[in-house]
Amino acid sequence: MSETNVILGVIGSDCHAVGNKIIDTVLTGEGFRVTNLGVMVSQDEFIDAAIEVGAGAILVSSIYGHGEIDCAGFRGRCIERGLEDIVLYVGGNLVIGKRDFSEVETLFKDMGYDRVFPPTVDIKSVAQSLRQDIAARQ
Amino acid sequence: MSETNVILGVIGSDCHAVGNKIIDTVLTGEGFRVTNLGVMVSQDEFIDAAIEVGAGAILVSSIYGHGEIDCAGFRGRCIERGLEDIVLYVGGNLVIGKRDFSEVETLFKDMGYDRVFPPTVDIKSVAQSLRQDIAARQ
Amino acid sequence: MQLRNKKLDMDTFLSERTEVMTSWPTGKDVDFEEGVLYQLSLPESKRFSSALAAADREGRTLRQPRAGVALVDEHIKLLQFLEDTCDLLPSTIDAYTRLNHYEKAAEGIARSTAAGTSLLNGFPAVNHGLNECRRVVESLTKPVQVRHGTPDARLLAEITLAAGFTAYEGGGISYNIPYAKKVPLDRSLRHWQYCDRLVGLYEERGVRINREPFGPLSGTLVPPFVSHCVALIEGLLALEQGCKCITLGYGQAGNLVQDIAAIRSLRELAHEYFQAAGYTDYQLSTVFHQWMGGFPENEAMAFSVICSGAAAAALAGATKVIVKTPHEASGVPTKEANKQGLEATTQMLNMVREQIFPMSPTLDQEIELIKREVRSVLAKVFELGEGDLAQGTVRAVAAGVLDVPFAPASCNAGKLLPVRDNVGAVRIFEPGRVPLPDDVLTFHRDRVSERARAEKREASSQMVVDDIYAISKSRLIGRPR
Amino acid sequence: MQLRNKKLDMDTFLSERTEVMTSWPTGKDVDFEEGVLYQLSLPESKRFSSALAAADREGRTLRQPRAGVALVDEHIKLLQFLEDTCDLLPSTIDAYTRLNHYEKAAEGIARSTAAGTSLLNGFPAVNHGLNECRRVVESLTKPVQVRHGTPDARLLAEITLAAGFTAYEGGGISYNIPYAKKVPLDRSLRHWQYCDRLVGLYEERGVRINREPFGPLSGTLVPPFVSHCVALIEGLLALEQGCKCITLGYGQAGNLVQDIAAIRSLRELAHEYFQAAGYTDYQLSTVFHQWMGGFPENEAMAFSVICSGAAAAALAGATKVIVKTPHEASGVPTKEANKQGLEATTQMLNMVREQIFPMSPTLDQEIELIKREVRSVLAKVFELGEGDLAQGTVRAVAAGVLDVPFAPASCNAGKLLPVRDNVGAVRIFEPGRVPLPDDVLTFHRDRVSERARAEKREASSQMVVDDIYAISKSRLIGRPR
Repeated sequence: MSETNVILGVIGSDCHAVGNKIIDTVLTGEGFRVTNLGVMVSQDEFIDAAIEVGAGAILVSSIYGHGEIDCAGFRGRCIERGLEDIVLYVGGNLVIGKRDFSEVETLFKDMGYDRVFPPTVDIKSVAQSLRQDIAARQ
Repeated sequence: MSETNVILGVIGSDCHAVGNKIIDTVLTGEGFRVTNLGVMVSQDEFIDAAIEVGAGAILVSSIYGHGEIDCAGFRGRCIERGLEDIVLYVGGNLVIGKRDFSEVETLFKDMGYDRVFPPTVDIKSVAQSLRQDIAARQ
Repeated sequence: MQLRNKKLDMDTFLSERTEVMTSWPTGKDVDFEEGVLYQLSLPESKRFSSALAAADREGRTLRQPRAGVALVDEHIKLLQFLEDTCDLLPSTIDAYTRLNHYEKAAEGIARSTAAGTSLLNGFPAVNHGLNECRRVVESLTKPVQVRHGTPDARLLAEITLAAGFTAYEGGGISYNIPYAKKVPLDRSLRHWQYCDRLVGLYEERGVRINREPFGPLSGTLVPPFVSHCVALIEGLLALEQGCKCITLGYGQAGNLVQDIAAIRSLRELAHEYFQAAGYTDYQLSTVFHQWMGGFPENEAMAFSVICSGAAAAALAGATKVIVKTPHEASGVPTKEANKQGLEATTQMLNMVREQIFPMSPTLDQEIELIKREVRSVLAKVFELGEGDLAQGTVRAVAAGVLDVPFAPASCNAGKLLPVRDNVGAVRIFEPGRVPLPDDVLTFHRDRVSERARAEKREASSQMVVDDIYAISKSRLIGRPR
Repeated sequence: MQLRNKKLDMDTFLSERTEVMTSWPTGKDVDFEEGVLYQLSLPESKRFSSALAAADREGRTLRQPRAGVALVDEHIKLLQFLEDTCDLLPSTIDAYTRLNHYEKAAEGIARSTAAGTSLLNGFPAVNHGLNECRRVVESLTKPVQVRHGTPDARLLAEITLAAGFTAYEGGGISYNIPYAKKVPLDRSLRHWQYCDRLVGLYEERGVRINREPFGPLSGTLVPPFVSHCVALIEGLLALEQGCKCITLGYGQAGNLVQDIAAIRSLRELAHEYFQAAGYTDYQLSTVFHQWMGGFPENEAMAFSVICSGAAAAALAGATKVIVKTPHEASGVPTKEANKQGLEATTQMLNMVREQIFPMSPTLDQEIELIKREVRSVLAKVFELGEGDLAQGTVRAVAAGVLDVPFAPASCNAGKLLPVRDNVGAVRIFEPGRVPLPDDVLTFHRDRVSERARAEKREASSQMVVDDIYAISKSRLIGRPR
């Protein structure tokens, strides 16, 4: 398993493509080998890709507000399919409406995501955390 | 004492002239005999004029936020000078900062003003109240 | 059957209809003839086309929010809350319904009911069905439009039009390329022929339904000629199926002169192309979308973005403006924030509507530029289709002749790269395979070079990325700091 | 001594100074030479003139709020809170100090201390005195201006300039006619000669203090030529006393073309008149005030008014913009609301600053109109003064040649009545005794008639009143409903 292989995608029925392309560019520039599944990716598609390339992390984006539905149960599904140690990140506009970010963060951490990001996060800082978190799981 | 004689002015060191001119025009149009003292009127100037024309009401405007200072003690001063029954109105931006109007209203009613108006009040509705309040004091 | 730009014959339509109406249980409640009667029973005040005609006559710009939640009663409350502050109402459809994932929408409804708050980003009209949709229309006093992003919107159209919605957004290109990943373009075009034909059938019974191709596409630095080409094609395809009331759209780019030129050229080009194709009996209007890209998180700053769009819409003379909210950076807004967006827009429209943006050589040049770009691309589309616009469109997209920047659809070339010039107008950095006259390409290149010189850096994809995030970071142009 | 537009001689100035400095106890702390040394010790980042020069060079529009509270620590906190979101800082002086009612200001300070909140609408700088004012300057990193409305601002100037404020607003006309009731014009002009001479003395010691005549006057439908005439006169009077850094101001009227024409003509006219009077060594800049009339109570709508002003300021190319807040309708804003006004303005300036409003015959015509109006009125002012501008000004105001609409001062004729035309530009309904060319008067009359016809009513004072309240009621033009 390479520590720099990561899976990227926009989960569910979400078609927001712009941020996805930018994240891909920045992470690639930061030295990650990014498998970008693009928009409208199912949980199993993420997991299939992670198994195929031996990824150290899955980065889930959700912009359209259905994150609460689309992202639920993902950690359990990863464990079921043998990805016990994979780093799981999620970021975007994860819920419907303007809610306090700390509340949203708790909600998604409780779902088993290692880190939760608002849409305004600096991708380079995400890259840094990612490197550390993947190394820590080795 | 004529029931339609009223004194109008902007109290204190306040130079806001536009609204004053408009109130004058509207009240005159509504049949009041308006003695308009204009801007920067002291409490005693209001009272002097009210005594001189035998006014039924004094209409005090304050736009610049010093109302709490400038308007204090006016009712007492009226009583001292023999205007026990005069109708006292006050309106404008009466305090510094955006405060709940009901709070401001209570503050100025406690000072002895019969009615308190926000700057957005319709002057024709003021005229109507004024007619009733003057009549009630006769 | 091969896709052709030709009015669907009734046999084809009706056999297809049977299949559409049985694709989800709520389809069975719809009876077209009864739907016509219901539409005819609506007062004129609920008819979208009448409101648009009056606005165009009076030179006013109408206000329309986006709004939609999972549950019917909450959706009604939301629209009632907004109704006083706008002229036209929406029902924004949730993302599951847009992809015909009605089971997921059902799950979203159930979870929303349980949570006591909407967990869907829109109103799942198909799941709610005819009578619940009618309850929405009947609870309101203003015209209601279906706004969505659905490549196959046939069942949604059948249900909502029979339910009394009087306007329907979308199109085979504009609701595929920015909204889907793997839907073949010929399929979405064919499905939208069905929707347009359905609108045409209503029209034939005396019921005017407004049809609005979705103007902003990916909402990300789309050059005016790109979205104009799509809008004009979808307008022509809709007219062929018998639609008569067409609203063409454009998303704010941010440079005032370019935005005004865009709306003015769009209207003129529409008449040019519609009449050249032999259509004369149609009602044309325009819609200006406030900035569709990323917004600043700061709400005061978001108000500025909203106001800039409202001012541009009024100065451009758009028939209506689609309004953003100060919560835009955080996704779906509260109803209060939604209303605030409308209030800010109202004030700006009222302060600008009587003003006239002066004609000038600069504005003329921008209008002429857009027209030449559109004519050049559309000529190629017709050529590729050997005279058939639908075929031409499929081939033009495949060939990268029609190319929408930053769109998710795999059928889209994605070779054209836009970038702002030194005054903030959206220009072409990399034309891909879009056929534009040489002098036009030179013009774009010169404008981009001028900016690059001013910034003392090469034009590059980094400059494009900087532009994409500029407005959310309180700039129009993504200059290096 | 008769008022003349002539540099005050030192004897006159110094004997007057003794009287000024003893008019309130805090005067005794001021030592001019020590004040010069203090000013010279300030870093360039705190110098107003340097910030203005840099902005003009870079074509940027600087942001300045209004802000002032009764107590020094609170005032510092307020300005520190705003500092990051603006380029230039103010200290707005309270209304008692403006009328030299220092006892009342003292009472206000005492009551504010007791109440734990400011009961004054500004910062009573004279009462606080030299060292407390220096504490304000030293607590901040950006240049600070004194903004007030004081007919006799001599002591305030002595204290604040010695304290390190690097800009001073006001003038003998602009801080009398809109701010006072019974102050004779010759007296306020004479007192402002003192202030200007003081600034000139600082200049002679190498300390540049920015001087800004107050542009908006009554803030109520003031035609551009009226405020331009006052600004140009006050600029000339200041130059005569040795001021070198002049910022001329204008308050937003609401019609974009007129507002842009106003700022452009103001700059051009200033060079024309200053140079004709023999001044060449001066630094000129302009300030655009966001709408100074009544605001809507609704904060979202207030944001729109703020944004329209920010956009006009940037498109006009003003050197700085004075920013309103969403609390404007309620008087003095909270610090949060103040910052929101700045944030909205920042976003709009950043989205507009690189854009160019195209030159057009319409804009040219508007610029030329304002210039002809100004030249006509100022020619009469010089004629009435028999060559002396100060005397001419006093006589012109007395004669109604210079006439500020809706001003409280009894020396002002108040015969000129403005009204909006059919596109919202401020025109003349009733010229009073203002001397304008016949064809200009005809132009105004025609424009007003055009509106009257559109509204199917006669132009009347009711129309004027409707216009005064229009923006607060969400309209630019006060049309009948």
